[in-house]
Amino acid sequence: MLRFAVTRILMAVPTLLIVAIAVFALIRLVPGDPASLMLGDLADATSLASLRHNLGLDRPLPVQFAIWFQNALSGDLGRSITSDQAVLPLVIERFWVSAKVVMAAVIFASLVAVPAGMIAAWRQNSALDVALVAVSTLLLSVPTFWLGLLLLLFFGLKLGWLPVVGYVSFSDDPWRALLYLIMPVMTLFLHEIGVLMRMARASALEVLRLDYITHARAKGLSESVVLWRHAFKNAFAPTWTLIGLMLGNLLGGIAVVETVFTIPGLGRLLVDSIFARDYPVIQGCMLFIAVIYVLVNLVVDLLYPMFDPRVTAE
Amino acid sequence: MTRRLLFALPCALAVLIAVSPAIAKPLTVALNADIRSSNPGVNRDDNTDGVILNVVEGLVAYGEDARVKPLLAKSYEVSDDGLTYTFSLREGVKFHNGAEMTAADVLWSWNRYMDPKTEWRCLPEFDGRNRLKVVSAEAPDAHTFVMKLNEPSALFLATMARTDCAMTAILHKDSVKADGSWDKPIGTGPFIFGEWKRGEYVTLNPFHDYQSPPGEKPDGYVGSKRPLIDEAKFLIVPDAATVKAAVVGGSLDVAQVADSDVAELRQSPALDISTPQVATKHTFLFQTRDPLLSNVKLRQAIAAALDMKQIVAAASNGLGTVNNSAVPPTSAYFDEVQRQGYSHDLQRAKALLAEAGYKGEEITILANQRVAMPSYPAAVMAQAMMQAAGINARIEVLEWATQLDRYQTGRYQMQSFSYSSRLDPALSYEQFSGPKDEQPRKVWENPKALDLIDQAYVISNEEKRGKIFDALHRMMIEDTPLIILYNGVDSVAYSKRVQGYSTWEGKPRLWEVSVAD
Amino acid sequence: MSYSAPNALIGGTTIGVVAVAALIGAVWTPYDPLAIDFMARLAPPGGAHWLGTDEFGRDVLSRLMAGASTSAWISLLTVILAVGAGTALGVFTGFVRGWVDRVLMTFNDALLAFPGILLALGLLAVFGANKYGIIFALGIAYTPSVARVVRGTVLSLREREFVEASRVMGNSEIYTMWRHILPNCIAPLTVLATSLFGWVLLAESALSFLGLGVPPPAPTWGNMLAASRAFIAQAAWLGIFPGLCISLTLLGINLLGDAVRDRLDPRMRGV
Amino acid sequence: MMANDTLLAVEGLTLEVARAGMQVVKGISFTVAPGELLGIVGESGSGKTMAARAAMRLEPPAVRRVGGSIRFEAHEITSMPPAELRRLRGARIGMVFQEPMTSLNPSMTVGRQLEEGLVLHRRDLSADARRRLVLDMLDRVGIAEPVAALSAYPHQFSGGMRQRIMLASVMLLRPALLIADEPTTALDAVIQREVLELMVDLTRDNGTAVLMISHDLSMVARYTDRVIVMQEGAIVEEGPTRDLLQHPRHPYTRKLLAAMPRRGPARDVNRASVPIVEVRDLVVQYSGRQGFLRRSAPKRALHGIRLHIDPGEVVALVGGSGSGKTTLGRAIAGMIQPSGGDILFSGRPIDGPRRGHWADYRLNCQMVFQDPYSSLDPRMKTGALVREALRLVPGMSGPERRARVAEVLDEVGLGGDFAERYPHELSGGQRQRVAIARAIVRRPAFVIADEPVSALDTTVRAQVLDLFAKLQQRHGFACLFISHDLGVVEQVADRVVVMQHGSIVEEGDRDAVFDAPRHAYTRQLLSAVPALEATPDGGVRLKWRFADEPLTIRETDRAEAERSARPRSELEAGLG
Repeated sequence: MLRFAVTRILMAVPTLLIVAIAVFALIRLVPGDPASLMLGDLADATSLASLRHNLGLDRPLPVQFAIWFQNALSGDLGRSITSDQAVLPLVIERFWVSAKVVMAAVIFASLVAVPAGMIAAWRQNSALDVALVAVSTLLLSVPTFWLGLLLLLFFGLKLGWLPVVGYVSFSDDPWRALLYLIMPVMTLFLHEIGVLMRMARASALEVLRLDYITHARAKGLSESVVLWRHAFKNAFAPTWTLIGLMLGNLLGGIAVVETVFTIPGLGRLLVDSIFARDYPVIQGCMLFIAVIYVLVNLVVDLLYPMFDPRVTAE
Repeated sequence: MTRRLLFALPCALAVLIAVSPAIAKPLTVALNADIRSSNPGVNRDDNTDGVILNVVEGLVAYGEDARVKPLLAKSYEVSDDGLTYTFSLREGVKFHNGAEMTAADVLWSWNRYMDPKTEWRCLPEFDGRNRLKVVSAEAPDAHTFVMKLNEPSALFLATMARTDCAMTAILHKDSVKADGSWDKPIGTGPFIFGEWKRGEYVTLNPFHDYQSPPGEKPDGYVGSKRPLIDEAKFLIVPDAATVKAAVVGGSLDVAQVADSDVAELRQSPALDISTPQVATKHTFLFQTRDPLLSNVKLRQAIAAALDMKQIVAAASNGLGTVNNSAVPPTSAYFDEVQRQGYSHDLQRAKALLAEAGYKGEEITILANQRVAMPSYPAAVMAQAMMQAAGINARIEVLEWATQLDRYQTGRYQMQSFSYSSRLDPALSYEQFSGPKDEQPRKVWENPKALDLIDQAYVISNEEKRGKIFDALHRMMIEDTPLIILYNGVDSVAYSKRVQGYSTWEGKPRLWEVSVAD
Repeated sequence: MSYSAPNALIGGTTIGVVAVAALIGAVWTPYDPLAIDFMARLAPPGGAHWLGTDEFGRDVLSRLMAGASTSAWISLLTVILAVGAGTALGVFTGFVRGWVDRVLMTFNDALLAFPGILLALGLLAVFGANKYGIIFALGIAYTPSVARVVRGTVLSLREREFVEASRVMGNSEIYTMWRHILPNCIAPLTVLATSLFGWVLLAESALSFLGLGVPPPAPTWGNMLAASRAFIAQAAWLGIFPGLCISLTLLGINLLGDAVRDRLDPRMRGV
Repeated sequence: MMANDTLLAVEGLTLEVARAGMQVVKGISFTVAPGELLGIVGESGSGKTMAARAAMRLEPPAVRRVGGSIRFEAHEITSMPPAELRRLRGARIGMVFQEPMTSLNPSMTVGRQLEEGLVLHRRDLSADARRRLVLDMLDRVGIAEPVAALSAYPHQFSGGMRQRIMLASVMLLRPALLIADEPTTALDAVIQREVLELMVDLTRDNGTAVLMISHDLSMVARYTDRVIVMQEGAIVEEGPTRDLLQHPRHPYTRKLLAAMPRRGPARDVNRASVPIVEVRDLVVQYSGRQGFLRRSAPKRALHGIRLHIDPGEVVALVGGSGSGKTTLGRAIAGMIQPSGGDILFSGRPIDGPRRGHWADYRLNCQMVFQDPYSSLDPRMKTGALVREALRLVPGMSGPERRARVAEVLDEVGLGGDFAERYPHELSGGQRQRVAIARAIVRRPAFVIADEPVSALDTTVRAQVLDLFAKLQQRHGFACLFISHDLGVVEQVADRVVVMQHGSIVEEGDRDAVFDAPRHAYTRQLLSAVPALEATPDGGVRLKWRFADEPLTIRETDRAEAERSARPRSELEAGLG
């Protein structure tokens, strides 16, 4: 298993290299540069040139990349152009913020959606099934940012139950941190329920057709035992892969939700950096997201045999 | 199980809210983006300046009438040749660490700024790269500071006082670590730099030993500056809609809000709104080297086609007033001549178009959708009016960085653009005037105008300068290299529990502010 | 199976209505969707403007209709681009295998390793935020997923006996690919294209929301929704109608997608 | 009232597919006595599986019981409350399923699955006692290391082993009735015999009655006391096994019996001087799976095969799964690049694709695949499928091609509008006819048929085999006929080649191999299939050859061989 993990990580190296080069090239193709953005309308040629020189932007691109890459290899992703913070700690700090929201949302969504999907499949075509499928399809169809705005409007403004703005980290005040996280988590949660429930239902339908389910019934096991002991684990395996993919995608993709609820997460950092042309941060974020994606998928694959022992992680 | 869970969730929420503890609230001010650093005038933007100028102070600062007044200096004298400036420092002024401010600190600060390694943003203004050069700075005694220039300048003090230069703030040398790297600002301002949680907030604490400059009430960055609150917290909230919701909901005490929200927020019983004018200029730029727009008649036609009143009303949500002049209305130089602007005249516009030989060629207006800027709505209005006059106008909305790039390189026909605040008219004209060959971003390159601006840089006499600016204004209206629409409005909403709050030039001033409970 | 009929019906009707609205919107709208009426700013729904007006006094219904055609056009072209490029790439890599396949797939995986929205965000900045920039950016962003699916299908089809049969006949690989493998990719591609359409619609509005969508003044549902945020408390209709349009269209697409999948899934067909 | 000697009594049972309203079981009645071995025989669609499952109320949700009663011991199954029914299931009635790959839960250890029934139905047992029972039973069904097996997962066992575990799990509870639904259909003939004999032994020991459901009349005949024949949802004939076989009354029964493959007279094959196809020292090895850092050792699937096929001759290649017979067939067909040895066509070596002689060989060597559902492109019509084979035949005009296609389709019994149908509109037998038509439309000199009839029902299989023989006779192509079913081989082959573990273990004329096999493995294979002797009533008498041949294949080796022999591409596809 260790060998598998190492092999997988080594195999991801070319992928990450491509990500690094592509991001580097891409972001520099974009018009506008950080120096002129920092100076705004005041930029005269001299101050622009000196700022560009200070930021190392006047060197040829391959040289810039080589320097960045060399530093990146030793774990130094450089410093932010706009805030002068070291990129790696910045990215990691923002990552934890996003991770909290995403993990909470995905875990809650899994806890609700997977059983619901199983039950829907178990009672396929019943009114309950139709209702659950309808709800999940509906949830799937609402854009997250719109949902977020509606929640904000309702819980934050109309009812005044939840704080609408800001973010408190757990280390500062766990209680308030929780309050601030409820709405963003709920937004993602509602959306992911839709995705997961459909997946869980589909895979449960597959599994419930198989002989060993009938075999389990033929042993005299009750429906709940058949469902949870025999069907659940097997039906969960494909859903598990989806959860992994979802985590990977969400970690970089919740910029929109982070924007609505002003959470200082990784997605927001990336979007802001793109607007500010903060090259080191953009590169750092993208590389980090790619690494996380690779790692999440690795962990998913390593844990997969828990749900389906036929697949071995080797 | 599912049902129970679904039911439990709202209940849990309700409980959470009911027992949420009440916390003594600091004065909470919204920032739309994090500050860049705490290093004054080095790594900065408007937000950074706004926060940091509560913490540090310079020798001189702007008053509300755009005149430069002494702050840490008690007074200053200029030699007759206009080359030597002698500052007498106020006595008994303390740094946040308790040390008393002396001329040695001023000299240390100045030398630090002049060191290229510091990367002070205003260094080019004083090292000769932009003509003016400070040839020497000395501290003959503990309370006197002398600076010598290479040539007379009407703008030396005005530049020192610029907010983006962080007022050339005087810092204690412990602001810098032993290795020369920046630590944190130890200044003389009414507030002490507190905790900075990147991406989340910055807190400021009152400096109880603060020595306020004289005055009954705040006057720009001078006047009475007592810290009255226990704590101020700048909360970083990038999203405008969220800011609005939060200020209505009471989570924010002070927030800059979109002009479009002012009417609505005025309805809120818990809020006060102020909409002071600032010296930013919202404009339409023309590329005078564009084959089409190089024709002055066409530019004049466009100006005549625009109903500026309506544009300004729409773009500023009825808060702004038309001002076609580069001189801000608050300035002492703003006179009758400056009030003369363009007039909306569709017939004239059509006649001018015919004269210009315009045949329906497309004219593209670049705009961006930054929240704080009226770029986009102004462009939308202008497009509609130009079309009404028979001009084939099209809007291209760009991301700000891209538009800025086009501005820098001069690659555009027309853009809806905003200039940052310049209080002195000479500086204001300089923003958009200059030779395009060297500086493609410049808009106006009429040699006669450039010559006049040069004169305004050197001549200190107010009356003479006034004449120069009047002449410049007439030339600009005739040339129409750009259309200055109006000066920005800084709409601020603040909770009624906040007393004495006012922004100036878009910067939050926390002194003389108190909070009722 | 049992959902198929109502799914197809509801989904089809919804999409049909949207399609008709888009078609009409392309040629005629009650008002000019770009016409500014400063007097009728932020008029609530009802009266002369059925769905109210926006902050420039533009008619929301007209903008929704015009936006429908823009949004639909963007989604359609993006899907065509992504499916075309993805199929070409997937078939090619599934076909050549070996190191070319490995290199291309590594590249593909690299693209897959960032979320589509982020990739689009970067590409959009390069192509420029206009209609065609968005089509290119989103098209490229979604190509890797299509390529993966197609390659997977090609690889599994290659093992099917009818493909072997074609080889036994002496048919060339290219002929086999064209005649036997490609037509059998159509079913999974149809299902994918349906959901892709929904994703693109969502992505376009999310990009607008982040400030990088189709630039105004041309209306799309996404940028209408994005613009509405400033007025959410004051003029809720500005956000509710485009939001509803997006949600309903997605709902229709999802339902239709389910129906299509039920029809095309060979396991379902046998039942 | 129920007679004491009746365990299960089904009366007037009618089942229908709920949505379509189609009756799949039409009012059938039968009884099972305690300890009796009753077989139900029928082809697919006869309703036999539904009927058996209904006895435990385990019919799929889409199927509804619309009439009839099912009595088991003193209980009316149809109206029992679910909780009571569950007490009966497993404890009194057990069930063994067809597909060993899906009938055990893949994510649960064998131990837990075996124990589960005991925990539920034998509350009196301590954990230790349960474990002992389970271990004893595993030992009894022939699992080599019962203790290790407890913590193993089903996928670690071969199909035959899984079926033994399945039997163990059911028989642990000593049910009064065992319903065995095609328990060995998915297994090789030899293993089939092993498992069935184990099942009979176990049930006999416990006095358990068995309801055995199968499409394979000969298998049912070997083990049961009484047989029921079902056709299209109805029972057409019922009686003691021997009587029914020897004196069938119903025409359908006769048809079934007639469809059983039997040996015809040996043909004379012209032994030409040059064989049409010759294989010399053929070696196929799969490169090991390529790891990132190292490559595992290559697996050898064929160890130097020598084989020749004369023009017009039918050579059968037989062996169990993993014997390498399919690999050999694919190698000869040019689908696998051999790692060593030569393949000669008409005496000249074919040296892989794109060589001169290759094209000629490609035109003359065609193949019929096993699975008629996957061997036809679902998106092409029958006519186009057959016509495609003519695409590369030089010098044929369009009309000629059309005429040839029509002619061949006619030959295989698919004239008329069949050319315009898609594969999914055809039955399995019809599809296989299309596959045959496609193979012979070029008039090839050599056809490789890889298990061409093993996916077909008995009667259909007989028809297809007849057709194949007829076509072979008419067109005179040589044929390599790959099969695991010796019955079929006995009917079609001129010569038989037996393979095991990638080598040929025996080779000879059909009669010689069938009547006097030299190799033990051949004898084991033969012991699993009956020799038929026709009776005057249109029935048959079965004779079992080498029935006392010991079964000595170690399953674990087998499973290993199976896995290693699987081609790499398949592994890849499975992973992707």
